[in-house]
Amino acid sequence: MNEPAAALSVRNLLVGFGAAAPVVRGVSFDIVPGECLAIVGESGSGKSVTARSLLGLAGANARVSADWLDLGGHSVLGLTEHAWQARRGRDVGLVLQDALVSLDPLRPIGREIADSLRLHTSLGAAARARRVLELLDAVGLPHPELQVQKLSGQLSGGERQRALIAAAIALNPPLLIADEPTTALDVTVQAQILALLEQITGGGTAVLLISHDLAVVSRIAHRVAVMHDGELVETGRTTQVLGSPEQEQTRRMVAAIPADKPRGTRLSEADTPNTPSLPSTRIDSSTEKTPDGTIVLEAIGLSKSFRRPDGTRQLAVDDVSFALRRGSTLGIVGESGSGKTTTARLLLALMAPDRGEVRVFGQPWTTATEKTRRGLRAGVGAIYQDALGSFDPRWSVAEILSDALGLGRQRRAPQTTARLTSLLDEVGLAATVLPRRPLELSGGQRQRVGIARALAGKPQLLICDEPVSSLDVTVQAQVLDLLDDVQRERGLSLIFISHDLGVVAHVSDQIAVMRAGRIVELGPAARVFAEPQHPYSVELLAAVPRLSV
Amino acid sequence: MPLRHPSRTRRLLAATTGIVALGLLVAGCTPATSNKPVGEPKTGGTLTYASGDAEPTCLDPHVGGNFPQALVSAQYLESLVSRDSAGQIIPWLAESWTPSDDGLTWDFTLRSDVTFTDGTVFDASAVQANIAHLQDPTTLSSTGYLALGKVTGTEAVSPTVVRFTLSEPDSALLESLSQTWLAMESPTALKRSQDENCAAPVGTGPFLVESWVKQNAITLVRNDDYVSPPADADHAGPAYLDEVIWRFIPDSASRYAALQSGEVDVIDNAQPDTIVQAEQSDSIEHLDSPRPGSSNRIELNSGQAPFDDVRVREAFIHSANVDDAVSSLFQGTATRSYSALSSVESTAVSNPALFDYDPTAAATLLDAAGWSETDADGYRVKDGVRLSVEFPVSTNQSIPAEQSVFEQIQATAKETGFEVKLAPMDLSSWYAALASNDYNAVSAPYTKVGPDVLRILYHSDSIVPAPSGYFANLAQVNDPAIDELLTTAARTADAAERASLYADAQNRILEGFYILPLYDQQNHFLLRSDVVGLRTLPTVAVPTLYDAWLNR
Amino acid sequence: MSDLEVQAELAAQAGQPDRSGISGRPRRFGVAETAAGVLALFLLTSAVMPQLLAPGDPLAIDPLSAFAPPSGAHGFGTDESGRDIYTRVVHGTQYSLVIGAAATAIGLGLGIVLGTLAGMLGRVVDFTVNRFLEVLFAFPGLLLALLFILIFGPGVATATIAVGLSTAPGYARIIRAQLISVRSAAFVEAATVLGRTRWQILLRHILPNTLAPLFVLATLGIGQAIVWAATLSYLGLGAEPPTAEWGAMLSAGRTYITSAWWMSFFPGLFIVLTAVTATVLGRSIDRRLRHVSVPGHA
Amino acid sequence: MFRVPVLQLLRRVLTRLAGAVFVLWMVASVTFFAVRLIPGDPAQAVLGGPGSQASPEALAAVNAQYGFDQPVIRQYFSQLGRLATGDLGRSYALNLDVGPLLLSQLGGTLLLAVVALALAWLLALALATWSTRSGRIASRVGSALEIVAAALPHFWLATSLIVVFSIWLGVLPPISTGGTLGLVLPVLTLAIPLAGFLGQIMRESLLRALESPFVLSARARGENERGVRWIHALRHASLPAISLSGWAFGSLISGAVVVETIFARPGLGRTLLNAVTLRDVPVVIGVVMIVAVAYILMTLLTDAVSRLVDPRLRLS
Repeated sequence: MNEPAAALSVRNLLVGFGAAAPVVRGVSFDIVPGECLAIVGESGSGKSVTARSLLGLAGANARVSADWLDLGGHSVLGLTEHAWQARRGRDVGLVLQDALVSLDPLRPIGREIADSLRLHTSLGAAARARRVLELLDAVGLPHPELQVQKLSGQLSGGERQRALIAAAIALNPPLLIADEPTTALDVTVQAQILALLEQITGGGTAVLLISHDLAVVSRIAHRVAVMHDGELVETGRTTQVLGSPEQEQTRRMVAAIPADKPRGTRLSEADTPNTPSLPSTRIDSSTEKTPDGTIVLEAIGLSKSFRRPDGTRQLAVDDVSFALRRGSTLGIVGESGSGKTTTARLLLALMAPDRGEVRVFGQPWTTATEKTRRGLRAGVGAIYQDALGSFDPRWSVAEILSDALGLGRQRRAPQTTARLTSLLDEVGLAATVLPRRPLELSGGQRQRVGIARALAGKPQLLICDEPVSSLDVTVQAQVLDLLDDVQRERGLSLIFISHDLGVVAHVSDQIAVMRAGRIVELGPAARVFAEPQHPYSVELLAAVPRLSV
Repeated sequence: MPLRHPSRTRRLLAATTGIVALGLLVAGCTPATSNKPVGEPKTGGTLTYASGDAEPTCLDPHVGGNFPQALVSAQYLESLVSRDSAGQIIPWLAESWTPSDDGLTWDFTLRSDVTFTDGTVFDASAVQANIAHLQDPTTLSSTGYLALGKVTGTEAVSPTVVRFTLSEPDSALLESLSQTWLAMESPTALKRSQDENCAAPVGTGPFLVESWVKQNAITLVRNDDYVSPPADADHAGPAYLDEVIWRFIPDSASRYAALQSGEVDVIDNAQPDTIVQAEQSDSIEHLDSPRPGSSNRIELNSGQAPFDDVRVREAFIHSANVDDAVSSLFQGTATRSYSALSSVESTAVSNPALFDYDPTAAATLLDAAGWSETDADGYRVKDGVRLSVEFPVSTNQSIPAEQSVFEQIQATAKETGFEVKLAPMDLSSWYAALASNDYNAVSAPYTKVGPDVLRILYHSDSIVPAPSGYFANLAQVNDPAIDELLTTAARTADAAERASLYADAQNRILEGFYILPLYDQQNHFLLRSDVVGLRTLPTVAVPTLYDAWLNR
Repeated sequence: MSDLEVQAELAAQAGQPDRSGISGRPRRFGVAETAAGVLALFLLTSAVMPQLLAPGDPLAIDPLSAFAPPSGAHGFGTDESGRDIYTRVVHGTQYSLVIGAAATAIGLGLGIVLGTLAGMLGRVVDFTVNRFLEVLFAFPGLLLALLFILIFGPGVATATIAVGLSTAPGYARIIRAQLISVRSAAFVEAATVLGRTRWQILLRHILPNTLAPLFVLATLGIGQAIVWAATLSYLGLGAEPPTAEWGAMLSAGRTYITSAWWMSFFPGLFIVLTAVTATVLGRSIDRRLRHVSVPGHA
Repeated sequence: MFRVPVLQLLRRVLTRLAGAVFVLWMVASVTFFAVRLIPGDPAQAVLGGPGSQASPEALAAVNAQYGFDQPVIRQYFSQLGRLATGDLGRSYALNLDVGPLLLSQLGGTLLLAVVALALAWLLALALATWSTRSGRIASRVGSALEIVAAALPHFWLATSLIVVFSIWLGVLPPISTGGTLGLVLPVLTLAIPLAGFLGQIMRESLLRALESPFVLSARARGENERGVRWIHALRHASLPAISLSGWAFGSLISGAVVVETIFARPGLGRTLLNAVTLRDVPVVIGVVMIVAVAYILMTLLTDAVSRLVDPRLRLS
């Protein structure tokens, strides 16, 4: 594939830091104009380091070597910093994740976008201003003349990301590197940004897309390179790689995508090192689950508003009602600001609703005093997105769990250890984590400890607020499987809150779609996923990352 | 009240709490002139003087009356009489004076050619106005007021003759009048509000106050119409200097550094180590001018235990190694004193034999006095009470070297079994400690011209506190014989007889072991070598810049 | 912000995981930390067993060898009364450390009371305490100390209390902020969800997490307290000679600065070294408290 | 873009003003009642302290003149009334009206503080910039310099500077009496420790900013090192240091007490120390009030500068 016209050609790239072993090894690929190549890998796979090395931005203590590294037909190996500065922005553009921090928050976006023009052209101020407006228009930002003076903080996530792209393509560089360009965005916005990148590719620009999410890249990438542990394990046309993955890592990532997978299908492979005891026999037990119809949790006309800084009130949750039946899962899906987290806090009685009430096990919950509620709390567990933050940083896993078991913080008693070990066993963790603190655990391990803590009180009801959002896709798959397992084993009822309709659809019996504080659609998961009624549900569904193979 | 206002570096600020001094009589002096003039004096230039004392709150020395005021006001105010370096009273604004035979009236004949710098004529009525100003309670004069204690009235016999009427003979009158705190000011100016007068008093001196920027500097300019130098001045006519900048630099290290760098030309309150340095330097000269009045001495409170026993007082004096302390700390800049009076006073009686360092004798005396036991810490004990000496030290009045002397006395007296409890404190607390009689030893020097200072310090009347609680007889000497000698001396006009009365009184004081003399009240000036002709007035030992000129 | 808050902020930043993200390993003892450790050991020995390091008597005078420059016999020279400055500096450590520690304890104690009141007792108290702190902040440190000394008279005890008082508002604000951030931390909510009572949460989560960082803060604060107390001694409002307190020695030495620089140099050096040691150690302890061991990979 | 509705602005200004008045009122009250606790008779302080030989008549006259014979609460309100009209009363010891006296001292201290603050900023900025770009050793050296500088007591530093620059080298005057040259050592004395503090916080935030994604973005656009620093990083790095400047100003006033005394420089600090040792209550209250006002103004100023540098603050 070494076509002479390659916008970027890399052979045997090796990147290391200091004296440590190289973190990127033997990476080789080419991109031709008008092509989109996606490098996909999980956290720590070396994909971002690769991207930065291509711009000469791997850092002062980085060792970069390659057989060749050609940008637009010119070798850029061993360029001086000064020579790099002349090329960056002109020959190659970079789009980073989360424009809130990738655009200088103190400067108007117009200035940020104009910087490339100022650095690489002799355009006057007026000409630059004109070009900035053109660019903003080109990336689909409405009313450019109103936007140029705004700070990145004043824009929505999608607008910011468009502005960041505008800055990167200001000089029409032949190559655009986009490092996780859609990661922090809502799915609908994510879809729009991907469309924009696709459009840029269509214009003849070579795009190198870096992502952890196979489903995302499958939409626009012509070719996919899967990166694992610093090496490219599989490269090929998108359809081919995703349709019939040849390598273990690729297969695992493809399998982990929850969308379109029926409820109860395992997403992870049972033999992952962290889940030694998971019995695989439960995979096909989904049909045995029989909700008995008892309502364990009921929200009745919940409303909650907050004061804005300017004194007006914002309705965060607006007349929300639903009921959760024993043994079933209710998924609540919505984008940021839809009120789903406030709903979770109301359900946990961490705040009182302005109107309406929540009843748990048929008893008053939000209207009761905390003292009476405390008696019921053991029956209601919670799992949080930020597992780390939900643990006292001073406590070890043993302390956290024995506290949750109501055994106090003593760790030495043998029966305590036994109960802790069995609890850890249930969430697929070895007893070796007991003396460690949450800070020393991986993200997946933390969430497992979080689940163990929630299970410790033998709850009948679990409220999960974005439990997998900050996890890599394969880890997410493991955690989702785990939740599924414990629900089955214990006959739990679940409230599952997420921004990801794909995940929600995979785990839920019922789905509530929230928007601007209201539930716009509520129904059986299969039906909502198959034939959404509300236009917003339709839009959400369309944006769900699925493998388009 | 004590007049010392040395700058304690560590105290950084010498407070100016109301201070007093008075004095009378004639006494011998050592000459104090900076250096021999080289070549013809040059007119012109600005001299910068840096004082380590606190900035006065009022430039009129009638108000209050402390040493910092005297230092600066000697440049623009003049007295009726002065004193020469031999201790003789000499004419100044008064050409001559005659006491009556009974000593109750004094006629002063004034110079007729003198005008104040505001144009007011200096005459008998001007003198009257000044005396009235000093005696007016609303002036809040302390020093001048006390000095005029026996003056009951004045009378203008003629424009050039003024008569003082006294309630009883006052052998110290001329000495009192020679002090800067009783200098003559323009009666026109005195009629202004006190605030105005304090800001710029008007006198007859060689300079006049041009401006005073508080907390920064006083600017003095030459009085071109000046005609009235004292009889012992080096030249006649106006002063040589165009201008004098008078600054206040309380920090002694900064002050000396400023002199070294030439930022200032003259500094006062020079510390021993800088004097030693200066004496090895070609560019800086030293001028030593001990103050008149009392010597610097530790007073032992004979009014309460343990110093109510003369044997304990004597034992304490023999237990203190003062000589070594003074020589190491003052490095030869101060001479050990064995007298109650300053060495500039010709009537001073010195008795070194009484004050030798003799721990053996001290131990014997203590044994005899009943302090024969010793406790675990090595201190003497009697009836279960430790031999302790409460020694409040005013950090405003005792320079660091002096405080170190006390520390060394503390260390040597410990060997004999005295527990000296040094308590450094600020002026207010110090006065409070004295007023409440919470002391066994104290150092409180007193500046005044002439031996009449003895009456203030050792007459039993001075044990009676003023309304503020202060009393001057801190040794609490209560000896009718001494009272009699001092009262008689104050009324005795004959110089020889007076001197012998004071000598008797001093001997009784020294032999009663009421005081441990240390050295004269230190009053050292350092000046750039190109400052020529600077001298101190032999009255209260303040410098006069009248004869000074800049050889540059 | 106050200097304390700066210190706290810097300590917190220094304690965060390595920003480069490449080496998450907490550093071994660096040169600075080792030096600070040795100095701290020296200072602590000086404070507890001064005789071990300097067998002489810090108050023993020897007028005949006054003003001796540093030499073999007198490493740091002698003062105006011939006292050995090295001996005095070593013996003076206890004064400075005790004053520094006591002042910090007072400031911290007051800060804990005020901060806890503000952070725990609802809006009205919070508002009141906050206004009170604002008022205290309008008095710069030395001003507050001077006012206090004006009322209660100079001396070691009042100077110590004065320094403590003037640092209290800084501590109070840090404690309040820490309390509020801990109070709203996710793990506190998690404890509520587990059915823990307010008191259990306060005692087991909020207080330990608020107060643990104070140890570090106190270490940092001692350095500054020693400097402040020395300043007051220097102004003649604290310890008095011949006490071997460093500030008092320094101010006594300043008189002789032109002829005997060593008299003020060495006490000053020890003040600076102590403050630096406290800062370096405080940050180091903080880093170690946060980094128990290598954080794992997600 | 950042236009705030007029009413809202007015409300904010009024709130700030009310807060300022409250703080001043409390400062005055605290000081008033605190000085009541000072032992000793104020009338005697007026007459020159306990060492004076004031007569009972004079004491009575002073008591009546200054109102010391009035009930405390009445004195409190009359004091507040006078303060409200800007009358700071009359010094006991200096026999002067406090207002004009302090006003004449204010300029010197402000000049000192402002120049020192500016120099501290420059030093901190220079050190932070140098030590973050010149490698690991420079970074260590910079950090060590900052920690040591922050630990230097003013009085020791002042003395050392005098010894070196006035006594050994003889290039700078050891006293500060108005000339520009005389300002150098006092300003250095105040600026160096402060630069240590500012430098530490600036360096930390500079490092933070240099590692932030927006700097990476800027580099990816081809921005050079100078541009990265001056356009992006330093602006961010200066924000915490700006909000620290309010405190810094207060600490400079504290430092001025020492520095003005050592360098024989007229100013509020020296006046205050004098007043404290003389127990000159009106002057102490006056200085405290002026410093409080200055502190409040400084806080407002740092807020304003922060808003200028950080447009985000203008939005909320």
